[in-house]
Amino acid sequence: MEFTQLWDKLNKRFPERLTLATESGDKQIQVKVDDLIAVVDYIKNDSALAFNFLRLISAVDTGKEFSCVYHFYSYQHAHGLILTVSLNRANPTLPSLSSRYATADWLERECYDMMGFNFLEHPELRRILLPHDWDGYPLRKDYQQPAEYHGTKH
Amino acid sequence: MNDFIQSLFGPNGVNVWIAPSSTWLLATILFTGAGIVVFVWVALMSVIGTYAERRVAGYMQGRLGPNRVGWFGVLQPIADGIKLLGKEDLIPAGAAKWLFRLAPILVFCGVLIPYAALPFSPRLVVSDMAVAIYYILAFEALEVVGVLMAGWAPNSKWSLYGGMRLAAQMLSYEIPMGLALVVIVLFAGSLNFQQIVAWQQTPMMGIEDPNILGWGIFRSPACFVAFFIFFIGGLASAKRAPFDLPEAESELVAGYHTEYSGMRFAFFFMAEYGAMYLVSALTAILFLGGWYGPLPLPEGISPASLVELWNTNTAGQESFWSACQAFISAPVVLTTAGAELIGFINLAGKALILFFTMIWIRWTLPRIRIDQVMHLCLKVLLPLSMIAALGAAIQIVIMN
Amino acid sequence: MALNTEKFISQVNDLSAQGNLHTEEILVNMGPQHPSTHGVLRLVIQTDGELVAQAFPQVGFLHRCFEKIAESVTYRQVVPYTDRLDYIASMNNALAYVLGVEKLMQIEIFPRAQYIRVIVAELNRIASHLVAFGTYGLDLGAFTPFLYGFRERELILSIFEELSGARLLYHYPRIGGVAKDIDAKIAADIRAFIKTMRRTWPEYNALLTENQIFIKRSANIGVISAENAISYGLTGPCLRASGVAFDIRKAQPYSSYEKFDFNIPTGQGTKGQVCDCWDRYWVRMCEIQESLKIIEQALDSLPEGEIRAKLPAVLKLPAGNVYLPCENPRGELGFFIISDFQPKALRIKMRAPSFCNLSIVNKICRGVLVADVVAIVGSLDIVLGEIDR
Amino acid sequence: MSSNENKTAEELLAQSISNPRDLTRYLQYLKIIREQELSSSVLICPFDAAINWSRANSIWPLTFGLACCAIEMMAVGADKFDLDRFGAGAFRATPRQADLMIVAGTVTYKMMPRVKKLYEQMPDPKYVMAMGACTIGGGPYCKFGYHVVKGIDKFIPVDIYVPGCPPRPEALIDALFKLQAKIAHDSPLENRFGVGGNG
Repeated sequence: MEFTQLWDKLNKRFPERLTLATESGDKQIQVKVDDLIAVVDYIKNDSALAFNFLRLISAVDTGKEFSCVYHFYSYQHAHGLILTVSLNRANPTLPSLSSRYATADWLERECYDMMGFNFLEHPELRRILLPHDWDGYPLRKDYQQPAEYHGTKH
Repeated sequence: MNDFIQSLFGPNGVNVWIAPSSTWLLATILFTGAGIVVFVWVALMSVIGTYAERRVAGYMQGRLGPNRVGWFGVLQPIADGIKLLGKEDLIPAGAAKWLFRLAPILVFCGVLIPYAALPFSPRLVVSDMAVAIYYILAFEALEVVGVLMAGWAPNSKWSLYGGMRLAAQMLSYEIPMGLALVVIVLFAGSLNFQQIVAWQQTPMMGIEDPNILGWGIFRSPACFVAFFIFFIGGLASAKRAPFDLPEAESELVAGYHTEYSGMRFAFFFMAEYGAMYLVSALTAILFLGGWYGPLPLPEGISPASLVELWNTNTAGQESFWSACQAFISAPVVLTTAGAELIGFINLAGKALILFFTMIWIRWTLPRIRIDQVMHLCLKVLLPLSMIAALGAAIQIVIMN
Repeated sequence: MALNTEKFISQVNDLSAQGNLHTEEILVNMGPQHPSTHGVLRLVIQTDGELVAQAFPQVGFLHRCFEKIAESVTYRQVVPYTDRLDYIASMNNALAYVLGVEKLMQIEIFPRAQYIRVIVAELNRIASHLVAFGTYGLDLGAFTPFLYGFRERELILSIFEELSGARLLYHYPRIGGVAKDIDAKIAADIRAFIKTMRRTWPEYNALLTENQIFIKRSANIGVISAENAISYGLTGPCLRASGVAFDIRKAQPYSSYEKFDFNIPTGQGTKGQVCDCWDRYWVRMCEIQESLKIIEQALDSLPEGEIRAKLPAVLKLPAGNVYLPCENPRGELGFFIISDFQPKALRIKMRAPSFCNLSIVNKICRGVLVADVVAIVGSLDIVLGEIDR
Repeated sequence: MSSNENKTAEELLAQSISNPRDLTRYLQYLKIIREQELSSSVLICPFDAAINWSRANSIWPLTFGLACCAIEMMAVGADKFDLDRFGAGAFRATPRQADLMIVAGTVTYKMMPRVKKLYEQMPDPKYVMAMGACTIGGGPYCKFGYHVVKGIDKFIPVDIYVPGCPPRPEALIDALFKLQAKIAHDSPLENRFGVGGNG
């Protein structure tokens, strides 16, 4: 299914709550935080869309604001979709998709570990890559490297 | 005093060449000497074993084994041994100190003690017991106690797993292995190795001197099946190849000898190769005709004890030295020594061939799981060995 | 003989319930240093004797801050870092990154460079599957297949040495093409390798695939249903072994893969159920044959022409984002690149196939023996470099 | 081969460093030293020599692969560059039975306490080989790698540094020779009991 048909179908389902991102490259659909769950349920369970494969969750810090980008793909219809959710810098919280896609569990833990996003109702939101007593979220633009860790100078 | 020694060490003690009926002190000295000889033999087996294992593994894997340390890498096991001697004597903090020290000793004794009954050639045996097979199987269980101790003592989870696995494995391979021996004992009619090999020399199906055909395997289909059951049980008892679960390299880090280092680990190492030679020699004697092998034995003289041999051949010699020379050059002694040597070559040759197959099996087959070991031994080998024993009994009843 | 774990666990529970058999579950640390954890993976296993109740994989021991570095260095400097992610198939990682950047720049790549990239990527796939074959045999206790696998892999490494000068991390695919051309000698070496690989492939089968003990240790173990595989985001041989015939080289062809015909091996459950450990192993072995076919076709129809496009010294990508998935030996690997017309990327996020493949370990390791946990993790064929990034 | 007698001790010392496995040349070197009463610190008594020879020729490395260098370490153990030829092929899984810890790959802050604990679990005469640029000084991750330890000699003593990313198998084997030469000139008994050596 071409991106334009996808966009029309989604727009019909969610009138004027979705906006089309303008950058070049892959087409992204901007979604608000509170109707993220509704959109994801729709695109997962609708037979014509059937996005059953959550490919990637990436946490992005564009210097001004945070955004969380979801890549979906459907094995039956062989088409992809990209959703972006923008969050405020002070308290980036968004609902967790781990109940719908099992892979979201680890991917969201990594976003929390790297960028400090707080996913609601995530089964166990704790650091996955960095040691548990590491302070700060390294992928933020304003992150300073720690001087030393457990006594070992940098 | 005489009958006490004879009762202890065998019915026809008279032909035991190294236990002449003399004072108790002489017996102890001679037996410690024999013990040292056997210890040197087990150490030699572990030296040959490590060298053969690494060279054969290298050859089978398309690479060269150790070949730079000394001539063709022959000094490699010696270098390993000295290095292990020089390592730090390390006992983990949480370990049960005494059990930790005792375990390798027990494991090594569990392998060394059965060598007392194992003949190297017709008369070259430490003590020719009437109950040799029973003695060997009994003391092999001592090794298992040692490994369980080694598993529990260092208070590490991996060695605990190794010890538990060996307990499960020992329970499952002992019974079919024992039943496989029952088949041979039924035919040979005795537990003594001399009788068993003598049984394999008796004429069979009209052939007067069945050199190779007389071997245990070809005696009857029951023995043929018992051979394979016994060898598989032997592999499991020596913790080799598909059954090396107690020290599974890829699962349990190093199984029961995870926490052992230095000379204690060397004891486990020597015990493993000692057990390998013990099992292969045992299989060679019971099923492959022992010293009655491909090379024909020269007509040995009737069994006579060393002392009797000494008196007849050195009568009338003044000095002790000339008596020795006369004794050595006496024709009857030469033929006996010749028989010993050829017997030794036959037996050791067969045992080393089985030794090589164990190494060969190790570097080809993957490891099986612990419940599959129990399934194989209890649900497959056990009924098979029972049928073999039944078949043997029926065959004996029919034959006479 | 499938060990009936549910019945066994229930018996143990009601025995302990009656109070006469007090069993305690212990936490075993298959720690970061373990012969069969393929690198620095820590598996905390909650076991009841040999039976595993839970297995919690802990990663992050090799987190080398790739994404922070990718934001701090220019586009061209990132390529050597992509080599060090999945260090067993580094050609494929660099290819995935370079294709993403070229797609964002909308530049045309010469056909010869595309064909060379396909040859080199498939050769590296074979090398990676040989390592997977060897280490999986090592996990089940067979030492010799590991050496056989490395013997063939050395042939590939010598080819790569002539091409790129390095044995393991090549920095060979560059933005705009490849570093060096395939001359006659290298083409002859590749054909010789294809011949030896076809001759020794049955040897591997005789050694491991048809081995009864190997089949008993890997059939019906670690079965992953198709929905579980998709829900946990499994990709690559693990997904195809579950019966989902999805291969990015066919579904979303890149770098002229559409010009070659090859089929996608999927799990049929020949030795046990569909997508048990044996199937994952067998899918990888069949993929070696498929890759040989691709290399042969690519070598035969190698077009003439340039191998590298002329590009400005400082690359400034147009503002925008791109995600181009590629078929890595372990699964779908792609780089989500966001650029805003600067010499350095705003954000580069990498999809690591092993990261998602590993996340299913806790679900399928329940009620199996400790030896099977090792077999399951071995069959998933994970590389810690790309999990921890 | 010119006969060894007229060779000076230095030449023999150099040869024995480059080829410690050759027992004969090593003993000749000792004989010449004893005759010419060279400086006492160089004098190594025969017992030390025997222990050094056995330790040098039977180094059991610990299977401790972290990252890309681990794959090269595996390749060194495989067919083309067989490490077992020098007696160092028996990769032991437990630190208790290993003499040489080859740290092959990037050591991160999360992995650092484990590496230190493994080093402490190894029984004495233990040696550490820092394989690869990452272990020597952080390698390619030195500048921006916030989670990478810049060189393992910050927390464990290192005997041999093997540069390269990843170092070639030949470099690893050459490092093993250097380590063997280093062991060959240790004096364990003298350190332990103050006997032998400069007696």
